[in-house]
Amino acid sequence: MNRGTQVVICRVCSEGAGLLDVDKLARVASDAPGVCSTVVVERACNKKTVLEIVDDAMAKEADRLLVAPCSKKEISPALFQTYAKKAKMNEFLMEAVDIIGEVTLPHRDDPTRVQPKAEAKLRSAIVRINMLEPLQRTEERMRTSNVVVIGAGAAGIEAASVASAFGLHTVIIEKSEKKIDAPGVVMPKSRLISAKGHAGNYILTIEVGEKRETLECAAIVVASGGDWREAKGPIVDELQVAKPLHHLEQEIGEGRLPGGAIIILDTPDPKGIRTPAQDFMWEEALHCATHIRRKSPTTEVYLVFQEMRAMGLAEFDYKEASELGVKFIRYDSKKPPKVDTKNGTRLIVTDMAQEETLSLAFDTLYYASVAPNPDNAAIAVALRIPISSSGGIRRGSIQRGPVATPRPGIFVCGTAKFPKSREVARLEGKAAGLMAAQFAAAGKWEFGGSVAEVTSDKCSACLTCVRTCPYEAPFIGIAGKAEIAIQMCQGCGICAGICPSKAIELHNYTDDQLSAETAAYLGGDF
Amino acid sequence: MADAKPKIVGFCCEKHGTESVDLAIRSGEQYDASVRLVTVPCTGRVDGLHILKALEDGADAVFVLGCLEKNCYYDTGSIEGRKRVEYVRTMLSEVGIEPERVEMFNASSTMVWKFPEIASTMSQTARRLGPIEPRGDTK
Amino acid sequence: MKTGSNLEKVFEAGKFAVTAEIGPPQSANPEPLIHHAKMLNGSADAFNLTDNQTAVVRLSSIASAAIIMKEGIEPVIQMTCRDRNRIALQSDLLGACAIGVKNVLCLTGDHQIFGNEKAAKSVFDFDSVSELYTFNKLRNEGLQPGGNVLEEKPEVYLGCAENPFATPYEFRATRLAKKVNAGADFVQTQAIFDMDMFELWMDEVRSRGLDKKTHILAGLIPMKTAGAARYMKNKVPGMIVPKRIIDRMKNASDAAEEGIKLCVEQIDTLKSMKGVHGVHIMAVKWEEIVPRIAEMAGLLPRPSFD
Amino acid sequence: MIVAERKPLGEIAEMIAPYEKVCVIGCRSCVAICLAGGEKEVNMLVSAMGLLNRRTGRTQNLDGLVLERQCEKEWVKEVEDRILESDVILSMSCSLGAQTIGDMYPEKIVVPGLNTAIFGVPEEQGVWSEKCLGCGDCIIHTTGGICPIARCAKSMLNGPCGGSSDGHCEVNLELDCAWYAIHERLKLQGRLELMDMVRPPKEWNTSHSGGRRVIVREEARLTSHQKRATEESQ
Repeated sequence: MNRGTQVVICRVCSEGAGLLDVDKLARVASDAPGVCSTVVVERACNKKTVLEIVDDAMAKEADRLLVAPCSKKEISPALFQTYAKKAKMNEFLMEAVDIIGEVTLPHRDDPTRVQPKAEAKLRSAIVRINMLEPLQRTEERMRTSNVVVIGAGAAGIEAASVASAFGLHTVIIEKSEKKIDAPGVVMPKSRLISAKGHAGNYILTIEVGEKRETLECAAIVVASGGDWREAKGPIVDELQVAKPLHHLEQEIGEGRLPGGAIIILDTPDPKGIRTPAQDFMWEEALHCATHIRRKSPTTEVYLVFQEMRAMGLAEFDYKEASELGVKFIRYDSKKPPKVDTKNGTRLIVTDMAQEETLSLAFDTLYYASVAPNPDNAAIAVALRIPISSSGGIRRGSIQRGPVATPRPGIFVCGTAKFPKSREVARLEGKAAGLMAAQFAAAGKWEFGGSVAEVTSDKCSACLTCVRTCPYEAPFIGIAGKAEIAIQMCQGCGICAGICPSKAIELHNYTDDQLSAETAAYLGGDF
Repeated sequence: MADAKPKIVGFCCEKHGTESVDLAIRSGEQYDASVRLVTVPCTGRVDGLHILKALEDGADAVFVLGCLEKNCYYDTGSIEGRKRVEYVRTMLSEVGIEPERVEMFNASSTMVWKFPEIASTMSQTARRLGPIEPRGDTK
Repeated sequence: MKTGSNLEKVFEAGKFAVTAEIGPPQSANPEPLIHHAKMLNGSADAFNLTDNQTAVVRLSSIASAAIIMKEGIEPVIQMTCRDRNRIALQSDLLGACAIGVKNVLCLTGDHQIFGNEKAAKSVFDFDSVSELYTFNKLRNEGLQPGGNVLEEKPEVYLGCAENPFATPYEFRATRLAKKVNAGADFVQTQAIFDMDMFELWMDEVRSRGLDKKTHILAGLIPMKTAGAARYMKNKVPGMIVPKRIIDRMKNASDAAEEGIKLCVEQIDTLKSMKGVHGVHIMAVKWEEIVPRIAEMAGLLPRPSFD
Repeated sequence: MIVAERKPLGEIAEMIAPYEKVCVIGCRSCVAICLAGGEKEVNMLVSAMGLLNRRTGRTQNLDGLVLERQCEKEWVKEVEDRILESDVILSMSCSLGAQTIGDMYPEKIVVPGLNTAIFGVPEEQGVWSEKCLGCGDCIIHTTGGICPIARCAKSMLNGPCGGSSDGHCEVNLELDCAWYAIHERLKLQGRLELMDMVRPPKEWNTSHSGGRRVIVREEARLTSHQKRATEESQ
């Protein structure tokens, strides 16, 4: 199986900083066990050179390749591609050891240690490559390229439009009966019940009215929005004259102006659950306040917020609002405003800046706040995606994209995550639509490679892996032992690191491989 | 006791961890050559055993560098990594070895200052504590 | 008449009974007991001698009883299930009866975690209900749980405790019913601070007719300081102290006097409460105040049956 | 299942200090599941002891291995050579495994690496709670499926006691009061009358109080005719 490693050392890059002795490095390589060929070349990325070293690899029957001294990202992809094609080398047996990045560049100030450290690094890289397994990646065809969007709010419609423009069929699941103008199919009065399958091939069960339907799709966009129903929080419940901010927007849109003094308050306590300061209403609130003062300069307008930040162009609105005499009152979330119960049209609030308790008379109070969509929990359970402590759908690492959930093929945008201004929600909808469309349009889902595998004999079926894996890849199979669904496995190795019976290994990052590589590196004395 | 050339192992995740290291290096930062980086896909892959083995194999200090906990590429991986590190530290305390030889760090790919800081912290710790060997006061 | 104990006589005579509590010393010195016995003589019908209360090691309840009996006052011994299995409980019951003890209060007992021997192995072979059940069978039929029948049955007046303020509240009267069914002749309640809540419990008790089947002594703790009130509210599980009581203690110019006043007021309320047959005053570490409270509450002199 | 907890390494180190060759034996059964004595813990312990020995400047030969079930002779027998070679056995199993080895090799010193604690239920990953004391006479059909013997700090049969505070136990306010829970469960099931009955004293002779218990299933036993020849029978 392990025939031998060819080590290719590139002189141009190695000698760049004048700190490395390339010939000595080459001797280290050729003395190392498992190395069948050591080639020092002027420039490894040169096409002609590549062909020469591939010939050498084939002649020496090398089945693995280690290139020094830069990282795989910096080496011409042609080098590895040619190997894969001509020498039929497995992609998992070709690695690069980044001596420049890890040794030469950061230790220029300590030049005597550069050479011995580079040698140790090379030795450990050789130890590692000798232990690597040739792995395979598998692909699965997507049975459909449909994109399903959950929620027909601003973000959802935008997502469907973008995916549709990409040439894909889109289906919007919307719980209300409202008429939606969006491309593809819109299913009103419907909601997600459960989901099966994995990226590229999801099978959803949808409840439409009384019936249940099955829906296959390649990718999913969650745009479930917030809870826009009207009763919000204890303050608002006490008041007849309290309305959500979108009522004010509507009134303004219809050319009406509310009479009397107005307070716009970010209710700190919607439904009794403390939520962080909500940024999504800042712009809307500013916009309404300036509009009213502009039209009716005698109307008192107070903006009572825990925090108010105007971003981008909204800065102009803020400036205008101040100039027009909108009164900004900032309060501490620990001291939320109270309605004067003896006189139901006064709001008692302590202004943080002045440390002064104010009693504001008003005629109408608009609350600028939204609670998370109560359906989020059910959506998260069905799609197996995480939910945040504030009740929104939690996105995955930013490295996966700003609208990605940790699960491949499922994206989230807009207020489903956390209250967003309409503009931001639309933009996120676009992004999610695009990412979902690109994902679905690929037509195939590739998986495997460096994934986890269970040694059944050692498994105690303790469920630790099943409970800990963020992707729900491990499951207890029919033999009563853990197994890994490789379509779900993303190769993080959390299960391998936590298994109390040491029954799980992550291919090419096994305990033995990691320990041997570490020991070899520690073996160097520098 | 101070060792001019301590041995420090850093298990570094190949997502934010490695990217923060790369960024520091490409920005010209210099750090103690005693640091030996071993790449893991995610700090959740790190087993307490890897850390203990590294110490057995001659490391004076070991650190684990992963993504920020709220922004881990593998969602909960760096939280798992921290728990493994904490457990090893408990074990070390129980056998009378300084737990500060083992540390967990988190960085995002844009925190250019973070890795040099980590290397310097660990290097100082390793130099201060020296190798794990019989102390003068042991009978 | 089951035993002819003084306490039983008071109840049978339909008088409003008074019991009080004496905490035995944490030493082998009997003097504090003798001192308290002398001082308290005549201020109550019987005196409880706690059994290693809150799991703190003290001079034993039965030995204390023997000591105060010499001073001519009647003891109620307490027997918890924490430290004794059924062999020791029965044996101690027989022993106590033999030296003339007539009243026994059956308790499960505070857990050892609260005391000064936290590493102790607890017994809990019985709980208070099974203890009552067993003692009742012993006195009525002479029948031991193991099947043996005693030749001489112990004559003993059986009491229990009940806490109207522990959860689940709706079950508390039922639990008293269980104890009455198991053989409790009288019950001393947990200290009452929330009189409204006690009244609710009494409603339940009366509706089940329990006040006709057993004698209820309402428990009271006179407080010396506001701190004591706060402590009981925050630190003693199953104790409810309303804020107004704490405020009253806090705002008083002389907290001890206020505590006495409060206790006397409570006794006045309880005297007219249907089904309450007496009070049980637990003056923890303040035993000397009992005669004054009894005096102020118009409970003196105590009836005599000689 | 049986839930155990690793002893502090300092205590373990003291127990094995006098010996040169230490055989550390884990178990893939209960103690692996409760993360106390599986292969991972065995390996980590061996490694940590190695570091301790380096710190104290001594050499000690630590051999780590894991059995399928340490409480069964057949599995133990498989590693007999390694047991016999060692000076001491550090059992990373529940006390049952440790005693099985001890009974099989009476001349060998066996030290416990774990404290065997409870018959517990994993409430969530990493949390186990005690729900049975093995009293030998299960009554949970009368208590709403909740065992008062194990879950009440005073093993009461006629609870809850006066310390039940907001449904919590007076001994540890973080724990539920078992009898409060029983009351609520029986209420839910419409069987509150079960709370009314006076439960007479429990007969503890089915528990450990009746002496060490041995459970025999006659029809499962092998007759002398069926039994294979073993070393002991020779």
